[in-house]
Amino acid sequence: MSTLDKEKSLAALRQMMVIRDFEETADKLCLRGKVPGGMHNSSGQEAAAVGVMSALAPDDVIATTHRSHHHTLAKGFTPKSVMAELFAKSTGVSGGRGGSMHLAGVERGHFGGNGIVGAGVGIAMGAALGIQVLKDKKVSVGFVGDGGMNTGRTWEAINMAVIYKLPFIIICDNNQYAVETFVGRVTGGGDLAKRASGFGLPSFNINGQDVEEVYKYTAEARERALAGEGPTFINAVTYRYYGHNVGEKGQYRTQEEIAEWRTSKDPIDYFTGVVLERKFATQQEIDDMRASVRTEIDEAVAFAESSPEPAISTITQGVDSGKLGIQL
Amino acid sequence: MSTLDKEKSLAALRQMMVIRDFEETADKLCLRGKVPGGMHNSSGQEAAAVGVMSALAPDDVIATTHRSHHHTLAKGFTPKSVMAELFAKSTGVSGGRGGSMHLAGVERGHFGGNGIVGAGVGIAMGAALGIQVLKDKKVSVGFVGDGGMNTGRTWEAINMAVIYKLPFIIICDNNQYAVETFVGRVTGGGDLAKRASGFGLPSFNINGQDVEEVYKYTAEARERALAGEGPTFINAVTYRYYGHNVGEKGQYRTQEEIAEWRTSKDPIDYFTGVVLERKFATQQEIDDMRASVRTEIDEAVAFAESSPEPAISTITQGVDSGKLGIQL
Amino acid sequence: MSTDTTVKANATPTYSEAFQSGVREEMTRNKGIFILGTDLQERGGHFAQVKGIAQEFGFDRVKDSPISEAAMVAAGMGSAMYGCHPIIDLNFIDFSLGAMDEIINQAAKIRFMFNKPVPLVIRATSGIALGGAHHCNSLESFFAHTAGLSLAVPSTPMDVKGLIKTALRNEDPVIFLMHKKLSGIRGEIKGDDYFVPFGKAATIKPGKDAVIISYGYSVVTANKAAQALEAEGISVEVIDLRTLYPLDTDAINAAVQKFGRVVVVDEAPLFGSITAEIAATATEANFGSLKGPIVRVGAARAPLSANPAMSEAAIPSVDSISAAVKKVMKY
Amino acid sequence: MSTDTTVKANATPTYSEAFQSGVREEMTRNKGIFILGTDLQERGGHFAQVKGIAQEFGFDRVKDSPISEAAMVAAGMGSAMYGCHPIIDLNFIDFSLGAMDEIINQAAKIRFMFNKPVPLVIRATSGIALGGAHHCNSLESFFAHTAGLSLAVPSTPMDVKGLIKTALRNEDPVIFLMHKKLSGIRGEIKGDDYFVPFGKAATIKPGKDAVIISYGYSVVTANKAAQALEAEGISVEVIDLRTLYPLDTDAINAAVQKFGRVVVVDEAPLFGSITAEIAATATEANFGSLKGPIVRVGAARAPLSANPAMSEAAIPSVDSISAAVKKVMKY
Ligand SMILES: Cc1ncc(C[n+]2csc(CCOP(=O)(O)OP(=O)(O)O)c2C)c(N)n1
Ligand SMILES: Cc1ncc(C[n+]2csc(CCOP(=O)(O)OP(=O)(O)O)c2C)c(N)n1
Ligand SMILES: [Mg+2]
Ligand SMILES: [Mg+2]
Repeated sequence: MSTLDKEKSLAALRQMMVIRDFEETADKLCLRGKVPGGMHNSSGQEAAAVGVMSALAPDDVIATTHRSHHHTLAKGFTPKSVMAELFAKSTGVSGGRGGSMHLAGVERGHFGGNGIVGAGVGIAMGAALGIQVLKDKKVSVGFVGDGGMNTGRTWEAINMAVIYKLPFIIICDNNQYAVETFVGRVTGGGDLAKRASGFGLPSFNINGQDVEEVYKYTAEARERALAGEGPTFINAVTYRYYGHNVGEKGQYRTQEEIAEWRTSKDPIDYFTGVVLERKFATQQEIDDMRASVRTEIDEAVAFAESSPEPAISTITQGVDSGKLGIQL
Repeated sequence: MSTLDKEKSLAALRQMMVIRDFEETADKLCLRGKVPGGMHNSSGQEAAAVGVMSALAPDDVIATTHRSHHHTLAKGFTPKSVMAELFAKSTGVSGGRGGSMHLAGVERGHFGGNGIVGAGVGIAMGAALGIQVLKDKKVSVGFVGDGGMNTGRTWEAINMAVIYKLPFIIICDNNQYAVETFVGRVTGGGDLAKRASGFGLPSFNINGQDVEEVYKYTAEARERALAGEGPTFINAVTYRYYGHNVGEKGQYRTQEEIAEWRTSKDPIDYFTGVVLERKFATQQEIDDMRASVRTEIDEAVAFAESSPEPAISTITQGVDSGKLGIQL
Repeated sequence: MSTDTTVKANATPTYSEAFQSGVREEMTRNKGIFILGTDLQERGGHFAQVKGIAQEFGFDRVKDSPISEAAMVAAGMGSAMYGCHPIIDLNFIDFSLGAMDEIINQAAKIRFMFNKPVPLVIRATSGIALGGAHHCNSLESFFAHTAGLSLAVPSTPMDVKGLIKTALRNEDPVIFLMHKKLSGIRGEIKGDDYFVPFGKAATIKPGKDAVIISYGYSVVTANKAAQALEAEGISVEVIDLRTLYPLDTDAINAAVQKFGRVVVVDEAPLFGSITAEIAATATEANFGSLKGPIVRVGAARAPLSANPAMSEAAIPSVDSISAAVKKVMKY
Repeated sequence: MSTDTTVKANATPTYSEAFQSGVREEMTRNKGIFILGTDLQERGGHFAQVKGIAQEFGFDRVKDSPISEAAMVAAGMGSAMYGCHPIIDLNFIDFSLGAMDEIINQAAKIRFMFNKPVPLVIRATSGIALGGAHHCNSLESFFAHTAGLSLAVPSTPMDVKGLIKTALRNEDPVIFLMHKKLSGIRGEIKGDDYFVPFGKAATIKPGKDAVIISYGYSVVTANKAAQALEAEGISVEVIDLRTLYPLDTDAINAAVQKFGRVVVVDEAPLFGSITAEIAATATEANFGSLKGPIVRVGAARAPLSANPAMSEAAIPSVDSISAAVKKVMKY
């Protein structure tokens, strides 16, 4: 399971294109005020998301962060339903209540983005415990950013997963910055896999720009998890091309740094090269793929635009099961 | 600074005796209802407390846990003032408001015991930051139990101390059990120094029954801290002879295990041997020392017994500086 | 299935044993229920509240946890979303302060945001007794204020059992608070099919002249005050709310309308206590029925002291409650 | 010392700049003041609230933190006990949920237990705006309920500056909440010697017929309602509490006695909001002066939605506040 076959490769490439196009489109719409509350663009980080999902079964569980469009799309949610949620429309994955940071589809194994740094890891760990208690054959994956590796709850969750040997994989979607803070400035020890391994689980620093490398480490982690061998930590080093939040620039990194990642380490460019080299597709097919993606995203925008707002009358609905609790 | 000289050795030995006698006396008084709310007996753990304090200057800062009589006595608070606090009397170190878990003397560098596992580490880290901000030449020491190594806040504090290079020492007072839970059952990875070193600070597993070993590692850590080299983690492996709380027995460990530690690894017996061997004292002098300790503890009990209760009228005093805040 | 520690229906078990009894019945019925907390398997929890359950249902269903409150609640939340119905045992409610994000920001909001119920019970021992400032936080108002949470505060073995069974059939997160000073009290409990619904207060003692509305251990103190006042010729009704959310506003409104003389008591610091919500809303709804203002009795605005006399003096007593009743009787 | 970003007294800076101005003055005076939080040095905080201060006072006194809220507050507490006067900037108040033990159980109780003041300011942006459920928690009632904490909730640039200066002279922990929707509003501020005392409400608009008591952004909405009602011939006074603890009970009592028609407004979920404390205590103290019950206006019992229209509909509006005033006018 170290490389992706033709079918999976093409699917992965297309998925990365979907994410990129989605994000760049949404970013512009956000600047035009279409995404209430702003959004966190994941452009540049496609391989880590798609590599992980390529190794998962459809009903494996994930829980993630405030930056989660890429995870959600890679998990198989349609651009329409995700874009609609960004627009806070009733047809969105969370009915327009969640917004960009709270994409979810619990019945389909997406336990949600999160407004709180690190919280998704705990929820995913809990799902892994549920899998274990109910004796299912699935794994649960928790995403966290490099910034989230300094919040205590992340380590509590990792420790708990280790001692219970939970079917759990923790992926650090390490884009090297938390808002404007470079990971090296706030991360004692510097080496996240070394940190994690001190908690007693297999831990790896990997190239998050190579979708196959991410796939391979995730697939192996999944095997271990299903075999009852417990959790794995994967630190996938990647890069975000845009600001933390849409519209933000800041002086915390150089234009050269961004350009270097964009031009020499872009995950889509890189994997397009792999696909061409392996002759899984011709250049023409790649171009067609990109065009079909374009259409799909255009349709997603149209869908989101034309979708109805949630009904105002629902603001107090679905909070709990009602004043007297369940009927006994 | 690898051994203690004669004067320091005798002081350390006597201090350990004070702690042991204090704890065994207080334990019995607690069973007789004299210590409201119960107490956590530290018998067996004397060397870790006294070793650390032997390496500190009087105005270095400590903050500690629910099990802190030993730290407080070793820090130089009199048995009288500590016993009185256990009795919740007005003459106690915290005026009878704190009780056994909340021994403190902030002006003298004791930033308090704590009812919350792990919280003392954060407070001590904060004190270290204060030392750094005000450019003083001191260190701050945070104590935590083995159980407290699984609470996230502990790792947040350690990470923060590393990145700011704070003059901070964290001592795991590792008595191997958290209430009835053996450290090995709940500690992913098992090796606490390895865990800590992943956060980028010098980290050591040491013999917490040898007061000199504890002294040596602490003294070296203190040197590093004063030289601006940042924090150190020391996992001092020790053992508690009594139950978690006074009166508690439980089936979680064997009588043999307790007997083995008591007979072959007792810190006072061990160091008495060292003192005799180095001819720092004769057997007679040791016996006299023990007798004088006995008297001191008897006096502490008498003092606590005869001390007045805090005035009931003070229950709402000292909560804050008053309704309108400071006078401007 | 039954063991030595199993409590029979109609026996007079303790409050802690009543909890066990309800949990056992529900665990038998629902394989998705498991319990997670510190020192549960052998010790059975700090207050013996789950004693023997691990031995009966297996160590897979009673899990000993590291001291990691945030992870404990997250484990409960994630597994509840997955399909279990966990009981997270936080030991003392004070320790919930280390898991507040998980409780307030996450568990309580998931159903609203994701249209997915989170059937999670968070059990803890609460209330004021010895133990000092860090072990005596009254956090009821925090939880009651949070949309998405229910909050059960039983004061009798019967209600503990009836409410935990309801909690374990409830789809949403329930904070289940068991008062320290009640752990050992004994009383009858009922069988497998007895449930106490959420949002239904109980009349502990009927009365004719005034009403005291309370919950938790304060019900015991209020009842003592009511008994004492009886001797002085004042007949006071005592109502035990049993859950603070949902709150039995029907019972509260009826009592306010009937008596017009109302005292509300709990042992949380008075300023901002849930008694303020009860008094404010009941006043707004029933102003015309009131013979005078609702009087609240609560704790001093201060941390609790380790000194027993100081601690006692800070919270409502038979005397302070009686004085409040006499005050409303003067209207 | 002054830089481009320094705001001059009597200019009309923004709410965020007013904060900066007060902090600068106090930092100049007291070397023990430092600021710790995420992304402060270059970015100046999420709302530019400390923009330029690191450049002016040095990176030692404005520290960028890892995302470790518990450690941040602990750092503040320990250094305050040691002798500093830190400002811990938690960014959004929602993130305080990850540091609740440090705030509620530790910082608030140390003075009582150890007879040692903890001069600590915890600043955060609060209130309801866009951002969804995790970024719109109204936690005022949590903090106000906690003995040992003060809670400042300024609604104007003048008060932000005057209150942060007072907070930085206060010996005890202060929670300092700056409302999201106010960040950019402009207004006059005063100079170095102007302090707003804690526990002193301000009259935002005088009136003759009824009074609205409020704080934070709700003061703006309440004021709009009052202006609108003026056109309908109802003259409403608007009081801004400015601090929720200490609470200006003198001002509240005076207003209740004067008008007898009282509306209390905030945007926290109504059930258990601090408005309940205000209404309950004011009613108990001034029952005879009331022409009818105090009416509270607050938010729905629900998490906030990402959808702007849903979110707006959940909180008090000019209409709902006006309706409440009309209700009390009917007494
Ligand atoms: C507990 C908490 N603290 C602070 C924030 C504010 N915040 C939102 S995203 C973010 C940076 C997160 O960085 P990282 O984990 O690396 O994720 P990235 O944004 O790079 O994907 C911060 C500080 C938050 N949402 N939650
Ligand atoms: C946050 C928190 N969780 C749980 C507890 C209850 N508790 C008190 S002491 C203790 C065990 C602590 O074990 P350890 O840290 O090893 O210290 P020791 O008692 O062995 O000295 C527990 C679980 C607490 N006080 N605080
Ligand atoms: Mg990042
Ligand atoms: Mg221990």
